[in-house]
Amino acid sequence: MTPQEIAAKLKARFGEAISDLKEAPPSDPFISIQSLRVKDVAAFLRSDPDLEFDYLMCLSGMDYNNGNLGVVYNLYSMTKRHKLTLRVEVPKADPKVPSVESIWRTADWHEREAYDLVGIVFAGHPDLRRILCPYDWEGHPLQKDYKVPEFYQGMKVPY
Amino acid sequence: MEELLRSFFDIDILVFAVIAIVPLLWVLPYALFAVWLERKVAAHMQDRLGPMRVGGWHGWAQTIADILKLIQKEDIVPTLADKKLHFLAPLVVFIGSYAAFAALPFSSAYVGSHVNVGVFYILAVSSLAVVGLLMAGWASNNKWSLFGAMRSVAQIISYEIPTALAILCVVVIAGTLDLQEINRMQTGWFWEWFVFKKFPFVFVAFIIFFVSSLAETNRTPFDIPEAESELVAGYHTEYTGMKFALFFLAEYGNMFLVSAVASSLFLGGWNSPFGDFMSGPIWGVFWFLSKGMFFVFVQIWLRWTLPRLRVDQLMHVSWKVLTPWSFVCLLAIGFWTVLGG
Amino acid sequence: MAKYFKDIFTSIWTVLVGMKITFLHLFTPAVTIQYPDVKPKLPERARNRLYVNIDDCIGCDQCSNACPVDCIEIETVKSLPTDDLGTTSTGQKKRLWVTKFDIDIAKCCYCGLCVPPCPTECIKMTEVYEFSEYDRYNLIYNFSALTAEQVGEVRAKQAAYEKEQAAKKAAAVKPAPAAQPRPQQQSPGSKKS
Amino acid sequence: MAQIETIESQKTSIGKTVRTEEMIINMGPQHPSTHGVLRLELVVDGEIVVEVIPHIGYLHRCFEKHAESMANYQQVIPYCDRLDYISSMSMDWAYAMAVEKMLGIKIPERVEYIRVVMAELQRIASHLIALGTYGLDVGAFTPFLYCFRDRERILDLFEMTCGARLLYNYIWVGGVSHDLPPGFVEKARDFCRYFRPSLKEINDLLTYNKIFIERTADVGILPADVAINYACSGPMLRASGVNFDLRRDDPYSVYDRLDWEVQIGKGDVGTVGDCWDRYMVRVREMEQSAAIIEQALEQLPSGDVSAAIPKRIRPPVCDVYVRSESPRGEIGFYVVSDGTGSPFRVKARSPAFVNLSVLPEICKGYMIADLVAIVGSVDIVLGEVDR
Repeated sequence: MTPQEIAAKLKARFGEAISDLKEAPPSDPFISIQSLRVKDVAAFLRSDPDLEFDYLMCLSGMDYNNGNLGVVYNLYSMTKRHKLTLRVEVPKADPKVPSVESIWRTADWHEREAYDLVGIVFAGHPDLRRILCPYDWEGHPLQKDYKVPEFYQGMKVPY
Repeated sequence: MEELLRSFFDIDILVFAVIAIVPLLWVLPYALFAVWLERKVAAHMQDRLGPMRVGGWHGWAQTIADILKLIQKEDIVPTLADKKLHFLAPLVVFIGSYAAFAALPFSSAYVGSHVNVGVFYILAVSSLAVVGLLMAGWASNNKWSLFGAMRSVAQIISYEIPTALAILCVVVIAGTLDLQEINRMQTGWFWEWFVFKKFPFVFVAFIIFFVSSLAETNRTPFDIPEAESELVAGYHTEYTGMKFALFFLAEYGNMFLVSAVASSLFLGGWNSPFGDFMSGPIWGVFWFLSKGMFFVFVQIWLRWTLPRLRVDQLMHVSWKVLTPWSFVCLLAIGFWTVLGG
Repeated sequence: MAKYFKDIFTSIWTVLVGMKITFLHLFTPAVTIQYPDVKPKLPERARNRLYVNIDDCIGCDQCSNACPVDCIEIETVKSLPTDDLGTTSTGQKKRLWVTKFDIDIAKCCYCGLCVPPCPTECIKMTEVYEFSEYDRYNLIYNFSALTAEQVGEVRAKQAAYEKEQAAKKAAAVKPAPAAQPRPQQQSPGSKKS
Repeated sequence: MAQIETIESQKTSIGKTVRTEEMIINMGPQHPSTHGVLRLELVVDGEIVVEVIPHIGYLHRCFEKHAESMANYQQVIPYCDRLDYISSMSMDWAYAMAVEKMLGIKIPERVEYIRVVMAELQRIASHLIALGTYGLDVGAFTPFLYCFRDRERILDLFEMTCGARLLYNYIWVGGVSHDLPPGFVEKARDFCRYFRPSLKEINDLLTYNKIFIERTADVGILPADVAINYACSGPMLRASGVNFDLRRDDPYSVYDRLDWEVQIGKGDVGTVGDCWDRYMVRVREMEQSAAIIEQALEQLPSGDVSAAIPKRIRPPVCDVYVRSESPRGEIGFYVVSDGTGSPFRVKARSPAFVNLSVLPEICKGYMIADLVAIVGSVDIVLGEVDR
């Protein structure tokens, strides 16, 4: 299916919760979703027999530097061989996005990484710990206003 | 040899001390040479050169430098280790390996202790090492070491059985447990050796003995007690310096021990393969050592060829392959001996 | 049961096959070399230690900008119109005193990104790969041809010239802001230790 | 807390006095067979692994943060080299393709072929390391050095092309840094000719060794649906029987003009998706790569290699996700541009990171020795897992 058809199908199902397909080459065409409906949309995309997005290629946390954090989902279907990009934006003050870990297990580590580096809180994730930074690291390094701490456990950080 | 020495000294203790020192004079240089050989053989099998620097010709002094380094090293004992056991373990392991040399017939004229149950003694004493390995693993207070020790105990005890049965095959033919006597029975051309008697049963017993002796010395493919990629270094992970060197020495000593037992039991020991040609007590030492070294080489060769078995597969090989087949051999040889004479 | 015997047979057979291979390799010549005694010939394009031909450097700072790890530090002082710094071998006229050209080779990642931007091809990667040091500060290479005194001299001259120019300007127009003084940091020689 | 509860629930008691309990044992970050600084927390019942909890991040170098702070897009490439330092070429290529897609530039044909040759040589080199270290994991030392011996030849080819042996910085945005040196084509062909018998020797020594088969067959079975659910990729996915290769199914560059076959696990000696299959897929892929190299060298057009390299890279405001097949699987770069000269966000979807996340799923119930074999068969490079 082309992205347009997928978008139409999604629009028919979820209505206002999702935006229209946005196309601006060279960008990949993408659909924005309301953050609270992420899990529903994901479950639909995964289970709908016409869509069958069974392969979550990539899940990236973003800091848009406009007070919003975001998550970008790059989906692929092994059976139907089509792609889709989803975007979610949440305010930095309350960066809560439902976890899709139960839909694509691969999201487990991706979400932990996005939590660790960007600071997005994935609601419903079974084990939301830091994954790349030390467990007691403070702050989320990929946020645009992140300041590197001077000391970590008594050690000077910018060596 | 005992008589010869007695003509020099009149004191028993001195005579026995001299006799006891002789194997040590062989074990130490042999271990250094075997380590060097292991490294060179490994290197050349892998298209490398190996140690080339120390001592000039092909790095022959490398292992001497290594042992000097090990002697100088600090002896580190983990804080929470059981200090006494940690100290005792390498000694027990080394004693177990070294004591067995006493009954090895190096030549028709020399055997450390002429006991008439030589084979039995060697089997019994070399199992002492198990205690040392378990002590080492337990005393280190390291979970990986403990794993190594547990594996090694399980392994050595299970492989004792096929080893003993394979030895029994020879004992049935020879009718004695005296190694010197067994050697004497194989005098003559190489077809007099036991390995070619009652073909193929003794030959199979020989293979079984060799394979299980690999396991007893913790060599690849049965090196799971010290499996480097799994257990880091197994029971000797927490050992440094001279204590580590003792483990090392014991391992290489054991390698020679089992090779020597194999050659004594199956391949004529100190007998020349060519009848009277190059035979006699002095040549006997040569034949004995070179047969032993050949099997040491085969052990090294196997180590750099094969992957390692898993614990359960190791047990499988012992209990389901080697033990039944050694029973078959023993029975067949027994019947043959009784019926065929 | 057939599997049992087949397994024993394949085990013995594959072990023998393996032993044959390793045994034959025992007699093949080694592929390794005795390194410090025998050295491999590096290809022409080998990327190792950086070298700067400071005579050709015009102080354009392009290599420093291209460096992803910021291991090149360049400081320059404008020459006076009366000074003649000569030309590079490519025929470009030099206009800047290169008072500092430090490469911290310990930081260098040998990516080679600094080489193509150089307009006079004076920075290049050489074949030298043995340059370990006991002291990390010895790995900061000073390429500047000027000594500490010369740098001071050049700076003083430049400052005096700027002052003069500023005074001229002030005289010509009105009070103008004083010429911005060059930061008098430590001279490049001081890091040499 | 969740871990402790599982341990409690799995405690078994036999009789009143003798009670066995699980042991928690720490494997890594300094362990010979965790391929770097992976740390695994194992809950073991004797030698049986009850649970595996991977801890990563010991090699975290803030690649993504570094990429954002670079002055231009070109400077990110040396950092990409260091992601998967075993297959730098593939990393560079994936990143370069992402930036090229944003810029919308056309790549000269010769460059595409050179890139294919390099990437496939790199694939062989990388798989050789995977094979060698896998032999090491199961206790065979010698194949490791044979693999390294052959890999050295590839590194020599790379060195004569771009001057570096490990971190190449060869594939640039819009082109490659150097054209092929004279004599490269012959040497590459020689290598392919030399490589096939050499691979057969490694096969005889290790692959078909009965002990090796016993150690790896039916161990760490990864079913196809689990593999897709965990988004495994590369040999890991193909060994589970999923016939999927980005070079064929999401074609990029000139792979569609070359004739080769995707290799999948067939379960020759065990179950589909076991460790031996993962190993064997790599062996067969190396043969295919050699064929690709020979074809690409045959078709290699002449031309300029630096024609399309832009002086200043300033993509429009856009974001792209570009993926390609690295030796470990799908390497994807999600690059966001805000219209300035330096990237706004670079996210690397590293294959080993994703492949490793399936480890707790496939390790349960095997022995510690099997765990080593399974970790080895995933073929992780911690530089890429931790970024």
